[in-house]
Amino acid sequence: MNFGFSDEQDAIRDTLARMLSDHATLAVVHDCLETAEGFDSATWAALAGGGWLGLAIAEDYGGSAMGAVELAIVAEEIGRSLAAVPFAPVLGLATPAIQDLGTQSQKEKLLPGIAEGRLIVATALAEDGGSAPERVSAKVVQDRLSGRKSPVLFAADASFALVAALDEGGTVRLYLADLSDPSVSINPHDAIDRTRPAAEIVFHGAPVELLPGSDPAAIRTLLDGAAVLAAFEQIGLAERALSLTRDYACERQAFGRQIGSFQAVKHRLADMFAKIELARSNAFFGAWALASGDNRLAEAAAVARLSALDAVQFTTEESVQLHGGIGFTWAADPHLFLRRGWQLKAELGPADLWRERLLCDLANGPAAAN
Amino acid sequence: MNFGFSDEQDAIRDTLARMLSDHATLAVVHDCLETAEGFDSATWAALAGGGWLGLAIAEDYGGSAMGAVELAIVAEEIGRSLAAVPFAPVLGLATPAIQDLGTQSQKEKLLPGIAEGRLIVATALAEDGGSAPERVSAKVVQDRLSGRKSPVLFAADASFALVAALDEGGTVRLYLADLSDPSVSINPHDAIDRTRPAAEIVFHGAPVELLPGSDPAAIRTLLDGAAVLAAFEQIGLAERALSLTRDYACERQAFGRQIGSFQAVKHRLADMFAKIELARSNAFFGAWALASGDNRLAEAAAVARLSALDAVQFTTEESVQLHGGIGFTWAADPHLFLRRGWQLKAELGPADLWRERLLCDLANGPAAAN
Amino acid sequence: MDFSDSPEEAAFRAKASDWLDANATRRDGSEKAQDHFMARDADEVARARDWQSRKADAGWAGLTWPRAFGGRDATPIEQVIWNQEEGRYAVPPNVFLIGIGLVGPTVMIHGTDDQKTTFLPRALTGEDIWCQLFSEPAAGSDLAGIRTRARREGDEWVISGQKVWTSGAHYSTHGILLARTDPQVPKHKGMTMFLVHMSDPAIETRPIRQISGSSSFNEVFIDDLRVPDSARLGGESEGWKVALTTLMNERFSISVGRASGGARAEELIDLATRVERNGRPAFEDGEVRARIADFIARQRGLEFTSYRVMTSLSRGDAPGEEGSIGKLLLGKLRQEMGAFGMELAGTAAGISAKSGDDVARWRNEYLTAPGNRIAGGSDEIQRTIIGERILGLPPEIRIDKDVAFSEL
Amino acid sequence: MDFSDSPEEAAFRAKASDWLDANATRRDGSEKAQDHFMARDADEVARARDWQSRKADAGWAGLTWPRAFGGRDATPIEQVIWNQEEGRYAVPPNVFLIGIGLVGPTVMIHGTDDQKTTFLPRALTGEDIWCQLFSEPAAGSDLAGIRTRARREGDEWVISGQKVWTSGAHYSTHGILLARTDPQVPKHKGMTMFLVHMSDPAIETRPIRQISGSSSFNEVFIDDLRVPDSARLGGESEGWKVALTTLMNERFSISVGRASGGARAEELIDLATRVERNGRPAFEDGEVRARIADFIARQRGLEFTSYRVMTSLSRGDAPGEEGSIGKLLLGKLRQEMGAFGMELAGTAAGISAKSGDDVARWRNEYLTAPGNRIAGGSDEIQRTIIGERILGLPPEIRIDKDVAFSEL
Repeated sequence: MNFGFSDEQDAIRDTLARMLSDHATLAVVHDCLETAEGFDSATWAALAGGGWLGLAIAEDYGGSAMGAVELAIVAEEIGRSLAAVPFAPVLGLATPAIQDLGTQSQKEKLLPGIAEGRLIVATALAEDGGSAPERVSAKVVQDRLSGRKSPVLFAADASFALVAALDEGGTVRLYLADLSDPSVSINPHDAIDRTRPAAEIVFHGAPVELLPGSDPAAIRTLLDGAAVLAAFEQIGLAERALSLTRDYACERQAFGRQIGSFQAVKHRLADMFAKIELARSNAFFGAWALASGDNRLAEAAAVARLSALDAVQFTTEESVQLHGGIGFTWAADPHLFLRRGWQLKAELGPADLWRERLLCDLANGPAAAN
Repeated sequence: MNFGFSDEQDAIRDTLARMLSDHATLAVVHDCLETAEGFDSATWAALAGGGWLGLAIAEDYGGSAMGAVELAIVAEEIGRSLAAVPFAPVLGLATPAIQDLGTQSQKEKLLPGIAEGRLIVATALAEDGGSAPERVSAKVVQDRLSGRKSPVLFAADASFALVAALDEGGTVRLYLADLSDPSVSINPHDAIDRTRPAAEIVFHGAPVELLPGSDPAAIRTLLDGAAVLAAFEQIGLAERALSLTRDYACERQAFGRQIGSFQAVKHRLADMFAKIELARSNAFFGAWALASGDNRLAEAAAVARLSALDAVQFTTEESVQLHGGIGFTWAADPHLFLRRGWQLKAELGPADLWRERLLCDLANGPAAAN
Repeated sequence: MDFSDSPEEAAFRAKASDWLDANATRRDGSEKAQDHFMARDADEVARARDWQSRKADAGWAGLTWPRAFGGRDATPIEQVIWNQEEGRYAVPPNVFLIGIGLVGPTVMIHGTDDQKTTFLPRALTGEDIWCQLFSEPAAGSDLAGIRTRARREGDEWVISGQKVWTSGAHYSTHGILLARTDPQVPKHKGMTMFLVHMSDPAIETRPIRQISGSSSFNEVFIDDLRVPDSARLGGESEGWKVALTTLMNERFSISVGRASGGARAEELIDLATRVERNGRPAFEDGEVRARIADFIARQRGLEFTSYRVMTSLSRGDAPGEEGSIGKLLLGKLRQEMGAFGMELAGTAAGISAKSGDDVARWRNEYLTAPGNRIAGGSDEIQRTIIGERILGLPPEIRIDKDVAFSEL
Repeated sequence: MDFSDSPEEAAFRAKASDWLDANATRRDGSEKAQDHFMARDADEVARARDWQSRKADAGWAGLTWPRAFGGRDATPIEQVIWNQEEGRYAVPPNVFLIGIGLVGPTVMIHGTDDQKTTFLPRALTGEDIWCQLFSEPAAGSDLAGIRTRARREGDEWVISGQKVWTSGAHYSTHGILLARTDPQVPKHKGMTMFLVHMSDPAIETRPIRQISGSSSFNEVFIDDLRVPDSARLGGESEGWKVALTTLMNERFSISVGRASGGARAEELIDLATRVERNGRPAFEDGEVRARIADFIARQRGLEFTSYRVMTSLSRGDAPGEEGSIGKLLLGKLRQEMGAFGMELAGTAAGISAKSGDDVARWRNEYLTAPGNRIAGGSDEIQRTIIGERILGLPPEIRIDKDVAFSEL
């Protein structure tokens, strides 16, 4: 048994962390929050240049074919950096969907572009705010997609979208849609985290291609894998928020002392830490289940997500609180983490969806879930 | 508007509190916990002698006909004293049931005995652990009751029981049963709070008398009133647990200081206080609604109960915790409060029942609820 | 124990309501939600002044002030009744709360005759608008840690420093300012209070943008502001005592003040009946029901707690620490309700399709609630107040009490 | 990142399992739930000794001890594997945990050659049973506040005082005892450690009844106990240093130890399918589902956290403060699960119809959980450890550090 990272994996983390701290500073995130665009294309390009976007893509398609654990490390560092980049939709969902469920020609068409950073594939699974793929009403008839998908993140920056829609038999499948088609229109939304611009995409009979492997069970597994990666991203985010708050508690003085010497502050920080570490333990199990193809992936993904959601919400809210008056000003950093935390919740759905996933999995036994 | 007690009401409280502190010490409660009997008959007799048991009984039947606010004060002091006496079943439920819903002859037969303390009327509403009167299967056919009621508190000490059962038309009504009838058998249970001995009563065709006013709406109102009084009893209990813990925090030393000077302890005590005061505010509204016959009684009772349950559970659990090692020893006092808190929850049911009561009342409007 | 108006209270309510009916328009529900104490623009300030002067003419301004100072000697409950009644009308925001509620009573106790004659009438009529220049970047929870310096130069004081979290500073005419006049003594002992003109060019005001996007507070920069010694309120080095009077009156004003908006928990029932959870109406879900019921119970408790506080005020008790209970519980409740509402309104929590939709509404609640947990004394400070002043627990060990401020 | 056994680990597991198969009986589920570290009676102590001596003969005792002292030099993971495998068999409780896990390693570091020769082999074979005489009524969280005095008289020490929370004191043969030998120096500096015989008539042991009704702990009264100077473990006045070694090994033992029972969150699923809530199967209620799912997520997190701790131990890191996370979260989780289970099992919460029913089962969970939140360092102490030692926050202000103990 070995429930930790190897030296090679630690080295990967250090390299990426250095690169991100050069590019994706919190000042850049503040800037992205103010601009209409939101997206931090410079960091995305730097990630591509460093080979990070092709990490999990097979060598044949321009990637380096590393494993799920390495991808989890990248997710955690992206989360920690708060970089305004579409990591979760592109690397967490679109890439594995295309690679594991797509045809040879779909892979050839899209994977190299993803690895090189010149092609963003957005994920349009949710409708009307609900991201459970069981509740989809968009429909494909004769390879033409009609329906509304919302919210879609980074829609304006994407060339393609991975769309969940009903096939003619009424089964949810995944399709690839070219967003430059004139039958596609994009309506921007007002998101709590404007560094991940959200929109509604309306498809009026848009031409799409089916991912042939995307049966419902495969879609669930895809979402479980994405939830594990998202948990790492959430943990990175929560840990940075904690570290920021810890530093503030050591620096800020009141009543002649550092406020971190008061138990009200110290013990709250300890609670943040404990929640984050609990989430990390569950995420580790998720990464192992994802990497090893274990049949406890559904369970592992659900518990990883539930504890990550809890850790992020507690840590980011209390980070604002422990920063005192500064904490609820726009110019300060804590609200960036609060906003991103909600955004990461939005992407794969809130706790109640994952509680049901967990209980159904435990009730049916792990085998039935995959 | 006047949301406080009058000087006369304060004087009533002081008199009762003095009497209780003479009789019902925590040492007596410890003793009751160890004996098979449980019941503190000496304090009950003293309450009768002081006229406290007839407080809400009409003067014609040997009482002093005071109002709901005075009864609430008594409930709070009983709760604070932790006296092992059947206040809630006898004064909170049986007395108002008989007085408001019974016949003249029922009142004559029972109320004077209750006021004098020589007659205990137990309440047998729940079955199989569920105390929602909607879920009753005991049945009365031709004035004969059959069924199992559980838990019934102080069953062994009671002469009569107030029983919820279905009439021949399938409607839940209240009946009076003589427990000395040979068709009645009593099986003791093992309760978390053995100072309120609990049992199952089995009726095998026992002769009963209907309380003619006990239609379902009247039963609900009866339970709402009982919940308001119980909230005061719970608040008294919680406040005593807080006060005990506060004293310990001032006395106990660690690291060269009183532990109450540490924020971890101080702030937890403040949280207890805030929860208790919130519950008290809701209970005040309940007492007013009960006393004035206001149509917001159902809402008031539900919010009073919900916040009292929360205050009691938090206060008693954290009282054990803040007493450190001492706190989880049998010989120490905190667990007496923890146990009694659960018992008070058992008597009228846990939060989920009262949440439903609140939401149904708000959905149907207050008028429909009475 | 009576929840209804006494006969005297009912009479007062009728009188207030009559005058309001004759002088203002009833709200019809179409008004935009807004902070009751903040003006959005100069026009609103002007309308607020106009409304205030009409109230003053008719004897409805400074209700609880003594008659000697132009008030009505009203009870706290009467002030509450007025607030309730006025709340039914579409009136401009009450930008005079600090002047009438905080500064006025402080001047009455600590002011010179000149100060009383100069400032009290003009506060009442709305001619002057006051702000409170207390908090500083390095002195929030620990107010006595202020660093703004006032040096004596002949008959003048020269004041420099920075204040922060100042509501309404940008449209205020006057400010009540706490400054350090003697750094060589322990921190609580070397402060003095001043009454200053905000129009002085030595004062610069900058709005602070909050995480909700709006700006209710300001930073105020003071650079060699010169004021005469007659601007001093109370004795030299007695600023802390004067500040405590202001703060006690702040607690009083909050206790009887109109609740500043915020969502009602029942609104969540409405939302839950309109949205789905796991394929069914959300209001059928046990967890949704449990959380909403608990929110309602807590919100009712806060409402009734404010009645208890008013009752004790009307019995003549000082505005005490009981107010800390409501203060402590309100912010967290709003924050939890906001988060729950946002999540309930859509899996895509926090993403609003159009302004004013459910998500936007609860998101705003969620992003303004953190302010409730900090402003006016953080949750943590409230717990210490409850622990020490109500429960009588031993104080924190203080290492800064007997040391000269300059040595800290 | 690998959750499975490495080839070496798998080989070790097979070897352990083979030996256990040949020497013990598999559990069949009919065994009563019991504390794995406490004997209920003398007969069980005898059976535990017998089992321990057979393990020692076969080389399965003191697994992580160095071979030089009769151990197997096993890795922490191997210890865990052994514990997992042994847990499948109906074996007597491990009353030797303190001797082998805590006292042995402390003697190895601080003991004289004589002490090593005398005590280590007998701890391994189960001949001696040890208890830990550290905590006192006035020294719980603040262990350095102990008052038990040891005075030197010639070549002897005379020890008097009271210890408390001593597991297994009544059947232990020996105790490791921390006493104050110099009250004239600051509290951490005047202590010395001793190894004592529990059979001495100067020692009296009384069981403490807990709120769950059972008695796992004792009070120990020591009245002029005389021991030779050779009973001293480590230097005079170096007791705190020696105690820290013991406490570090305690953390290690807990980290790799068999989890001491406690309910699985999944059991609540089973319960919820059998009982009703609001007229429907409770497991259909959204709140019930939400709470159970969250319990499961937290319990899994604790389980996997223990694997992380083991991984870091097996990499040779000292048993660190990470153990505080599990310690901090476990008690509260058990308490909440107990309360929830009790409530779910019946509205008449806490009232059990017959012993062993659902209510009785969860009530026992609820009433034992408070012990988890206190024993071995309270929740509050764990938060301070995490805050100061892991997060590096500034320490509490200590007023007792540089003052002679006698002056406190």
